[in-house]
Amino acid sequence: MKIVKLPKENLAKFVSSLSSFGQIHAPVKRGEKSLAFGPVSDFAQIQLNYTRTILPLKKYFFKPIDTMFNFSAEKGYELPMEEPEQRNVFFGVHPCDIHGLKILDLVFSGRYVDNYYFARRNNAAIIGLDCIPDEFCFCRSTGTDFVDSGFDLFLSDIDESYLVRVGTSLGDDMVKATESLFRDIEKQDREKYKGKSIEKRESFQIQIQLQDLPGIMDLEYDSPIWEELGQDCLSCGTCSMVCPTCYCYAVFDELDLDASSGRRMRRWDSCLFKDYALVAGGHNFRAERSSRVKNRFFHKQRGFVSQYGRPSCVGCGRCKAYCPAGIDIVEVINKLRSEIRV
Amino acid sequence: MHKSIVIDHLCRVEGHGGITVRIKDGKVADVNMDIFEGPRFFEPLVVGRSYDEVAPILMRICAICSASHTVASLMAVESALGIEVSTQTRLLRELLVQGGNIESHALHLFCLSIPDFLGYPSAIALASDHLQEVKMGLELKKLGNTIQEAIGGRAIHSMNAVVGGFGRPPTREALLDLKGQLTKGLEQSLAAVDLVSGLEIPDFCTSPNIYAALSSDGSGYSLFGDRIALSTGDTKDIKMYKEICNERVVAHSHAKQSLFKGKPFAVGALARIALNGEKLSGQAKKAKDKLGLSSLSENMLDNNAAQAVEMVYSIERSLDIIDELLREGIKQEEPVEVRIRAGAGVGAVEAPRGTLYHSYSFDKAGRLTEADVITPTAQNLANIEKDLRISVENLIDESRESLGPKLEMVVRAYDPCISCAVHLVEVNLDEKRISKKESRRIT
Amino acid sequence: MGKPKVGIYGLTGCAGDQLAILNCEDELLDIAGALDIKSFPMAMSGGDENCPLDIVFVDGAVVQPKDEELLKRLRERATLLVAIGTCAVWGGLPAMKSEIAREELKRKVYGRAGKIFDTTAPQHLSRFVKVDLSISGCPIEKEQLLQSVASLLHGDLPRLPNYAVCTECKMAEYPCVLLEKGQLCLGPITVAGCKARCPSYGQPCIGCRGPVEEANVSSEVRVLKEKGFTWFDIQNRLRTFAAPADCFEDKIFKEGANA
Amino acid sequence: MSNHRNATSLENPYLPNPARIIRTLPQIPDHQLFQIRFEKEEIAESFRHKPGQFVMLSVVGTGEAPFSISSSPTRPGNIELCVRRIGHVTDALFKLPPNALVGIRGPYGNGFPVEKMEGNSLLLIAGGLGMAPLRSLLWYALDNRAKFKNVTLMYGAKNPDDMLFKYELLNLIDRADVKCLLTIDKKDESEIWKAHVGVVTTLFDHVEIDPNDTYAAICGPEIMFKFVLDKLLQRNFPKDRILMSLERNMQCGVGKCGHCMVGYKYTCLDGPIFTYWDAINLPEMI
Ligand SMILES: Cc1cc2nc3c(=O)[nH]c(=O)nc-3n(C[C@H](O)[C@H](O)[C@H](O)COP(=O)(O)OP(=O)(O)OC[C@H]3O[C@@H](n4cnc5c(N)ncnc54)[C@H](O)[C@@H]3O)c2cc1C
Ligand code: SF4
Ligand code: SF4
Ligand code: SF4
Repeated sequence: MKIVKLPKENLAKFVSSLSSFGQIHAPVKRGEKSLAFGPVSDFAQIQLNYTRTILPLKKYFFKPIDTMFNFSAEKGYELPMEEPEQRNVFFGVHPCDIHGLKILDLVFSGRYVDNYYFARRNNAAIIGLDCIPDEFCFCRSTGTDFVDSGFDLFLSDIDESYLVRVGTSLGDDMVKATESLFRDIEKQDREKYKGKSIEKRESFQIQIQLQDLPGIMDLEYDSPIWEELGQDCLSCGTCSMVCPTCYCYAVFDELDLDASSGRRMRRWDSCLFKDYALVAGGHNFRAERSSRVKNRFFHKQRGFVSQYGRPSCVGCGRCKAYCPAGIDIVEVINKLRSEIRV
Repeated sequence: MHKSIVIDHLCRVEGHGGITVRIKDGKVADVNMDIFEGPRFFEPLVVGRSYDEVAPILMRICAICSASHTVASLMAVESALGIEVSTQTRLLRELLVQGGNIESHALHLFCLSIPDFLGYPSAIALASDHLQEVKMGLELKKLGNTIQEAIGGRAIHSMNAVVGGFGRPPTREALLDLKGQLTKGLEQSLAAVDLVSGLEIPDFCTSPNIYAALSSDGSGYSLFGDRIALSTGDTKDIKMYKEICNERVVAHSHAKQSLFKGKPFAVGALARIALNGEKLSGQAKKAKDKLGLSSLSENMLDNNAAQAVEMVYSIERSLDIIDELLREGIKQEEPVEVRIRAGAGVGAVEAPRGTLYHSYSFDKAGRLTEADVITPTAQNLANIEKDLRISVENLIDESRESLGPKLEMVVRAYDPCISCAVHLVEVNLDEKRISKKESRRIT
Repeated sequence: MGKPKVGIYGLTGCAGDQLAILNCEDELLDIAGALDIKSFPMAMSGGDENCPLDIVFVDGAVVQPKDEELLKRLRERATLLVAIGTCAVWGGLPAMKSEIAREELKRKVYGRAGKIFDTTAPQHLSRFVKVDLSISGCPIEKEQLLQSVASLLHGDLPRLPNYAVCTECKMAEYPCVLLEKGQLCLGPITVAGCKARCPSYGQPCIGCRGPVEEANVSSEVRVLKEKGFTWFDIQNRLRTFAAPADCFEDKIFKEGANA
Repeated sequence: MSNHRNATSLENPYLPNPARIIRTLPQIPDHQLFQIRFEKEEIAESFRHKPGQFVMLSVVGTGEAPFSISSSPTRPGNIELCVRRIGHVTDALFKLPPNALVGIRGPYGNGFPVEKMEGNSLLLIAGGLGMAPLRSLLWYALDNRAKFKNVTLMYGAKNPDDMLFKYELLNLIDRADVKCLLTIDKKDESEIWKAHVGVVTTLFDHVEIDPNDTYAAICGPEIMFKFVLDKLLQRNFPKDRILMSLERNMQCGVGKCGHCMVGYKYTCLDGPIFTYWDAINLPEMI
């Protein structure tokens, strides 16, 4: 992989130059303490030292609410006129979120390809940025604290400069476009990078064992933990909305007042919702809230492993940070494990 | 005056009301404006609530003037707790109230009154012959809602206006957008004035009225003020509002009635124009002159004309407010921090239908101990009965069928919160003139 | 298919939901064109008060015998009864609870003269009659209203959100007012549909749309207590808009008080 | 950038194809057989499915729902869906005028593993609406009769008026190449019912089955599953020779929306036909 160096004083210039590759989106302030990815016009808006945004990047590719196509009584179902997707450059994406996108790429591809997702995804450039974990992060445990693909450029802080890994030819074009801003890396840069890497590894406040979790989940299928969690969970859906790898959606038709034309829509759904596994006639395959909470954990940590060979949790800590009921994925996993030990 | 009356009051009367008229031996015996709306006991129910919960609850007394309730309530809370809000907040609140005024007046004029004068049962029926006029009315109404939504967060029951300020003040872009719409609306409001000037106003309910309205120290016409001015020449500080609104419970109504020195009085657009009309300027002043509202009107049916004038005023004033906000630069400021303390305070606003008072006391934990809300319609009820009586006397020879609608017209002119403004007239005439003592009650 | 015959009525409330219909200024004439509005006392005279109706929209709560009579008569006349607004769906503010008994309230407001008025414990419509569709909100959201009218015209019932305000709040990526500002927010147990209006202005959800199905009230109470709110304040907020709802019944309240 | 640059050129798997309801055949109360034909002739002609597969049917303005294809792939051209009226979409479907425009996409799901089943005997066990998918398999087997050993159908309904495809199936009773066992739960005095009486499981007394060269396909209400499984397991049926069709909430049909997930399988992609072995290994499957 091509690796170059960007002195920090050149960052603003470089980021501004990216606008020729598309609309720049980066983490900006949202409220007093929160952050969100949003369009930026001024480098000063960008929060470089952020930990997490409320929503992951999935909101751009797999929108919270989206029109799929139109319908009318006479013409049936029709795709709207295709507008060329805007080109976007996402600056400052953390490794866990890049992994999250890679997982969504898997889900939305396969035998049936979700064009809505990929039309936008294919017009997105990803510029990653390294980060320091906080008390919610556990991406080291999920193996998602580093990335080697899924970005066009990836910036790692090495004090006075950023070490820049070039992941794609588009990334290379971006570097080329402002070549004078970049420098070659030297020996001490490599050493710094390695040092920083160790520093990051050691700064994790949470460590959990996940490799053998699928088996443990099977063993603990009937654990009383699920019942306890079912009592706490509010079914508010927050965890699914903020999760970079929750991809469930519900489909509904929206009618115009003429009562004959309208749109088929989809919106983010959550397996924590009462209606999620409800079928016509009123049978609910997960009528108990506890079975729904269990499903979320099972799908992430057990089912996804069987399907795709890896858990779908990327350790971003969002569900833990934003759950109003304080349900903590790490604590749940630890509890499941310690029950085994007894 | 009934000394035994308790201090707490029922507030909202909009909804289900009626009129009962009894004529005995060719003479008017009883004229009652009845209110059957189910009581909601807002004031005692809100006792014990924390200071920040009061406005969200009490604004829901009324949907159509919720902006006025919101602002009056917040002002009362702030006055009780000694909170000084910023100039920006004051301007935004006024803008909110002006939005409410535009919406309410447009609704009343185009959906309720004009169809009345032109002999249609509803705006929808009116639209079949006068589509352009109805569309214009709806656009004006929408303009009022757009303002309330942009400033208050929602057209009905604002949630953005809170104690100490606003959750999130509107952006500069939002204000510029409003300005564009208001500029267009001004033209339409002038067209509305033309429309109203063409209406023939009957004079069967003409009689001298006492008018009351808030009076501000400033030079311009305003919907705010610290003093209450009456056409009798009396003035009071708003804190003394009870001296004007002596409320009494009447047997035929779920609403209480107000009397000033034992006499009924009127509040609302016509009262405001009567008392503060000279302060109007710009297009509103021209509109007032055009509609012949220069002298003190004795005909409550002129209230529709007054509303048309005020619609022009509210739009012009909104434009001024926006200009001032833009000039100063709109700040994304947080609401003023609240220091909880015990206290009492009154907030008063000229709502579309007249002066609205909210008066609260709080204990030292910031919990409400007492609330009193006097709505304009409650103040107008006695005057409505007076006008009804005059009308019946003037029209005593008319048949029940032609009398009924005219009496409805009188009630509706007061715009007493829409739902009770319409069709709940029970006309009980003398047995000699009607074989059976029948009554007509719709709803 | 002819135009459906429609009635729009109000019981006891602020009439905000009928007003919300009138507030669809851009669509009002289309709505009026698509429906055969037989009666809408708030906005038109001379309605037909006896004809059978295909759909009746009712706002407001039942707080007096008169309301109950009207409601039952409307139910008899109409094929579909649609409750509009939180008052109609959950009792709303007319059913707001406090420690004070209703008779006492009446005495406080009207003095001894209060004796002459008949009132009953305020309840939502479904306590008296079958409700075919509930559109909650204080007031209802225009979008949901239009969506519902479209579906009804199409011959279906609309599918309204059956999840919490939190979900919509997160979808729109508003900062959580509960976690970030420590406000007493009912978003987790309030039914969505307002696009999280209050949090969008940095304000807590006060539950104006009523509870979501299967609202986990005890967990919400626990969460709020952990955030430092007193039971007094939590209780007040819970029983503002939907006091008669089953999930706020006494048992939960006793639990909440003790928890 | 990601490596899926060309994905947009693929067609949209969510977009229904226009189709028309060319005929509706009422079956029993609230159940109808819909004969549907794609508007585009090339699709109508080229459409092929496996027994047990389903389509997503859209009613314009109401929504979409999954339905098993009831017709056999051996009789292409029209698709037949046997639908029970139970909710939004089905209700709207029943209200449609003749020749109405609907949307169809599919076929989806794995279907019955007919290649594997060939050369074996077939035991089809249906209850209620479960006959809908099994009818496809039944006619597939009868139209390819030489490829199978014994073909047996056991179908139970509450009473004769509740039996789907009643006349079609009654006609099979006299056929020699298929053993068609029909039963009703209880017989009314007034009824002229010549076939069996009793729950489906009682039909096991009338057949000889060699579990090692037979595939059993079960489709019906949950409680029926339980009793039928007991019978099959008593006869030492291998767990991977018992096939069952499962129902789940489906919003997309193509393995994206998540709703039909059981354990680590998608009912829409990996099912709806599962072996009993799959079922006991997937949490919450049955
Ligand atoms: C593989 C498969 C094959 C099937 N084959 C057949 C068949 O051959 N014949 C047959 O009759 N049936 C069949 N079914 C069942 C059929 O799909 C359902 O009966 C059908 O979905 C009913 O749709 P509905 O809209 O009429 O019912 P509804 O009950 O209105 O809705 C059906 C589904 O939509 C969801 N839903 C309901 N309300 C909402 C809401 N407010 N928001 C979002 N979602 C909502 C429910 O969760 C429910 O699962 C099959 C199902 C599957 C999975
Ligand atoms: S499950 Fe929680 S920690 Fe894991 S990826 Fe999703 S939101 Fe992040
Ligand atoms: S965020 Fe927490 S309370 Fe909300 S649904 Fe998820 S686990 Fe339940
Ligand atoms: S956020 Fe809550 S209180 Fe605010 S509008 Fe929505 S439901 Fe009502």
